[in-house]
Amino acid sequence: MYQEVILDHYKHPHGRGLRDGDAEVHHVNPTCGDEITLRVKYDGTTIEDVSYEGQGCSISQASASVLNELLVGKDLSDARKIQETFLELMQSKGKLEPDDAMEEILEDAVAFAGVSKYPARVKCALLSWMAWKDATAQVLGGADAEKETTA
Amino acid sequence: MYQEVILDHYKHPHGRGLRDGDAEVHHVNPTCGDEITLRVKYDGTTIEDVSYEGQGCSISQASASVLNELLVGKDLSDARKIQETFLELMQSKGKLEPDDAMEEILEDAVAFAGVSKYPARVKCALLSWMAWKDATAQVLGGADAEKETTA
Amino acid sequence: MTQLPGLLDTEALRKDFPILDRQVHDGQKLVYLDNAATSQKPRQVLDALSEYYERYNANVHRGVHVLAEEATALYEGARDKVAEFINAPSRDEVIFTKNASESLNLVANMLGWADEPYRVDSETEIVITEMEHHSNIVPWQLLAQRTGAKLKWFGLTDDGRLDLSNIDQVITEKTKIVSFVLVSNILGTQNPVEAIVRRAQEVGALVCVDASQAAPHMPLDVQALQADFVAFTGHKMCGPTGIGVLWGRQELLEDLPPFLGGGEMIETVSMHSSTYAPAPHKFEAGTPPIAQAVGLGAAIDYLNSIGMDKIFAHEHALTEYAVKRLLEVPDIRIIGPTTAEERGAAISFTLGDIHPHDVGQVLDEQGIAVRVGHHCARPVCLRYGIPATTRASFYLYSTPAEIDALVDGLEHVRNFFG
Amino acid sequence: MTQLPGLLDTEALRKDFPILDRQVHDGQKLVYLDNAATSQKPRQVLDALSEYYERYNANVHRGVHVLAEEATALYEGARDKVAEFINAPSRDEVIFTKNASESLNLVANMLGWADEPYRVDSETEIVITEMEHHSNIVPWQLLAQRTGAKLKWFGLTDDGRLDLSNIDQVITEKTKIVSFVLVSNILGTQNPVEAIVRRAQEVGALVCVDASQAAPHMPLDVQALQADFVAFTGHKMCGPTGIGVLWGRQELLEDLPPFLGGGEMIETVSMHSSTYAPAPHKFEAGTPPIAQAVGLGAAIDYLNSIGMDKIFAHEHALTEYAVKRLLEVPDIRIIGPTTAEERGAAISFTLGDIHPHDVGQVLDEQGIAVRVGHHCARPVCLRYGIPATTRASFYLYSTPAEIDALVDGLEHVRNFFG
Ligand SMILES: Cc1ncc(COP(=O)(O)O)c(C=O)c1O
Ligand SMILES: Cc1ncc(COP(=O)(O)O)c(C=O)c1O
Repeated sequence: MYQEVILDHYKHPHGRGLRDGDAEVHHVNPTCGDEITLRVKYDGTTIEDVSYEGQGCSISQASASVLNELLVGKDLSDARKIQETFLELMQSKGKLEPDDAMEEILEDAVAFAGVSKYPARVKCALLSWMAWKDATAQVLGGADAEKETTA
Repeated sequence: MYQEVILDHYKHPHGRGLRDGDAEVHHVNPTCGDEITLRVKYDGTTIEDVSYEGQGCSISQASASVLNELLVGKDLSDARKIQETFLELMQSKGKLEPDDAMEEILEDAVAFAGVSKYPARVKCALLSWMAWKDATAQVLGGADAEKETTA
Repeated sequence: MTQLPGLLDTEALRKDFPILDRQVHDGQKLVYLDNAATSQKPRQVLDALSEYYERYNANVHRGVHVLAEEATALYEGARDKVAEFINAPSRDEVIFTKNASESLNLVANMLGWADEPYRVDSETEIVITEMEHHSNIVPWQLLAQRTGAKLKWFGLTDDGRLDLSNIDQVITEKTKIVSFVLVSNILGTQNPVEAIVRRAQEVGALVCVDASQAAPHMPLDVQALQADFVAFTGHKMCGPTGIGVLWGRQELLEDLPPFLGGGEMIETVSMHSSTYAPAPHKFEAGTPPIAQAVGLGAAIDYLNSIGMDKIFAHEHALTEYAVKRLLEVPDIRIIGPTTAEERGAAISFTLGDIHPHDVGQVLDEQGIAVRVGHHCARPVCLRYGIPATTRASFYLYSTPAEIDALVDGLEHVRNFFG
Repeated sequence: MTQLPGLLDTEALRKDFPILDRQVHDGQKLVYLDNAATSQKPRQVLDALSEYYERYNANVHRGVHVLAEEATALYEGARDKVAEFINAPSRDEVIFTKNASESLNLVANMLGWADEPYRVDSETEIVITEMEHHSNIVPWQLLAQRTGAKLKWFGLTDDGRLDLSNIDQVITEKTKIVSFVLVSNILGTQNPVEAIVRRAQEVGALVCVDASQAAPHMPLDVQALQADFVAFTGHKMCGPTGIGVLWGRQELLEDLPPFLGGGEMIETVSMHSSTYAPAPHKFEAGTPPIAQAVGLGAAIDYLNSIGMDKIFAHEHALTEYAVKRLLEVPDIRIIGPTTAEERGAAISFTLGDIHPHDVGQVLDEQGIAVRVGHHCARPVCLRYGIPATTRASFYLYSTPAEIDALVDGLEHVRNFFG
């Protein structure tokens, strides 16, 4: 499960640190204590920044780094598409072999495919993504407004 | 376990029915619903009568009949000896082979030796004996005065 | 050999149950007719238990090592099997307990500690019936004593059915919970769920169904029942001892407070306060009966492989035959319905004034295992003015020949004490 | 191979545990160091389970047929074995539960519903410690919430021991119950029972000892402990899942009210009221975990055949070796005592800032099973300012070679994330 890509993101995280934002959320994975504080900054529906700070395992750290790399600069609708695809992959219990289309959408995030085989770790990989979804809903409301829990 | 002697006592019980007495007790075996009402009549320390009525299985019925046969007319000290010997036999879990001395004391009651192998039935066999002990304590007090329970 | 329509191929099935080959009392073939007390276990279930311990044993949840993940998958897989078996809308509605008694106590305690609108207190009423197993009486008596609520119940008709004639007086606006048995373990009666549920819904009361004697013997569909809680127990349905189930409606399980506290049921704990995991985990404190859940899952696979409708048909045919044959025995009195309609495969009776203990003992000497006593339903004995009954109860491996053996055995009992 | 004084002949013993031969991740030999979560089961226990189901299975108590009598004798025989194992003054003081968590909840609930002098209410205080397992925290939090009693606790010293310096302020005349762990499952710490019991007795408080991590590993003598209740769990001591024990002093068990209501725990039931059987049955509602009790009895026979003092010596030697070897690993921080004195064989640690999940996962890839997380003792993690720990824990079949494998594995983890 520890793909090179994941280890790289873990050791050299993208965009780590808290910067100015439109909303801030704090999510915790109660089963292992992983935590993230995450801020989003929007320019209209364009994601200007996702900044974060937290503690946790390599999977949750690398996942936040990948999220930053993938989403910053994207339009919300594209970002949602990426988030949903990532969720689908993570919930696949290792049974989904990412195809070219998926690889194109997820880029580095396909490296997490192997993690989906480990139920105890899926929540780690999803922590920052759920936080992003939640923070986005706070800024832009809409269909995402229901409270998401990462528990 | 159903010795001829036991079946005989069951079908032709001795001294069944309630007659005049110095004390009356009512004992119940809650696990199977066997019940006995028993009266004792003393002439000094001589047992003049043990009368009883109740419902229950052949073992509890026959045991009451044997009790009546053995104890009526005896002096209390002899009766106690019989009661204690019977108790010992019933608690032996089938491991006690009655010897001549015991047979002499228990007479027909040795037929219950086989019952002691069946934990569920031991209480049936002891029901009337515990009731007698209790009733006697009420009349004569003394060492027997602690409440006995057949539960 | 007696042939009845609808029977299973018991000759083949019985090979799955090692204990049925046992001989007792120096060479008597075992005739096991005590299935309402507990069922025997097929090889498939014993193998699943051994395999679990020999290959996968670990504590469940939160482990990142292989064994912990495999054990968790097996344990949670058993939950999926139970959910499907009872047609639960969601697997998260299936709570593993240690037995049906714990399941029923869990419901009573949740309601005792609940907030409104569920809370049982001195202004409210609890309804049960006179044919309940002690495990569906005592928890409610305790709850009534401890909260001041009033305990009410439905009585019984002379032929062993619920007397619902006064249903509107028994279940009232004050009723918070109606808890009753689907199939009685002493009378065999199968109760009319719909009428009771309809009235309970009218007054906004919750409904708890004790399905301990139903789940092993007939298709069980919690959605069709329309109850709020359904309890049953593993050991009566080919599963191991030490495992029971409580199914509850999701909204209720979310709203109601926990019962036992400890590991597994928490979300986060500090010395000052704790929050709880979502159901079902909220109600599963401590290391669960892991191997036993796996064993119950294997039992469900086994039952499904035969088919619950086929099992029901088999037992129905046996019950019809048994009632007919038993009524041929002089002095017999069946306590409960005397036809096979709307009844399960447990038949209680008295035999003249021969005490059930004696009946049971003499049958046992012939290798025939029945249960005698009040069958944890003493109010039924009081109701019918008897100290106890003898009960024969059947399961998927029971045969007409065993019923014949019982009837012959009873003849012997009569002669013996005659 | 490393030779340490006091070790058991693990080469022979390991043959009794089929799972220890298992290979994981395509050919990695299993190194099972998660014994504090649950122990593995010897063949002897699995055989006892199978034999029970294949030959004796029946519901216990009140049966007059052979199987029921044999099953009852086996179940009650297991109670005798437990009583002897813990040196209980009477077998009637041994209550079978489903796990240690139920045992602890049972104590909390008995005291909540008790009459004076035991009753816990808003005038009274409950004392626990900061190193308790959630199963010895949450039941008391629930009791405190529901009765208004005040929950207090002993803190911890920096080296992982109980801080008893303020014992007279923590345990006061208002204290009704002091409940604490004998050996911590996260720190490994073995607590000084005597000092706590002495103070509790001074103020007339009851004492409950959570011996879940002691019973499997050292001789346990409830009389020597001088506690009022002792709880432990079968699955950690070579027994099956689904069985726990609560030992309680006879007078208390007589005086205290029942908890779960149902079959088996009653003396006589009518619709209007019920009376209860004497202990232990008063506290065992419903069909008990029969096979699991028999399995626990077999586990006790197995442990006795080795000798609890020998098991303790073995684990002590291993712990001494493990502490020494682990402290050689750079960046390691042991959370808990860093010597083998007054401690059990569970060792928690952190490794630099590598998250325990990652430590556990990379160890698992090498076949090494440890537990990571807060080990159901989150207040300990809060106390030491860490999110989680990695925990290695040993048992009678653990070897120095497995400790070497762990240390090598940790080196690999460091390089991997370095
Ligand atoms: C110290 C301690 N107490 C209580 C428990 C709870 O035991 P169980 O999960 O079997 O109820 C455990 C084990 O998880 C433990 O280690
Ligand atoms: C109708 C009914 N309810 C509840 C129970 C209790 O089941 P358990 O003893 O497994 O808790 C039984 C079985 O004894 C039963 O027959």
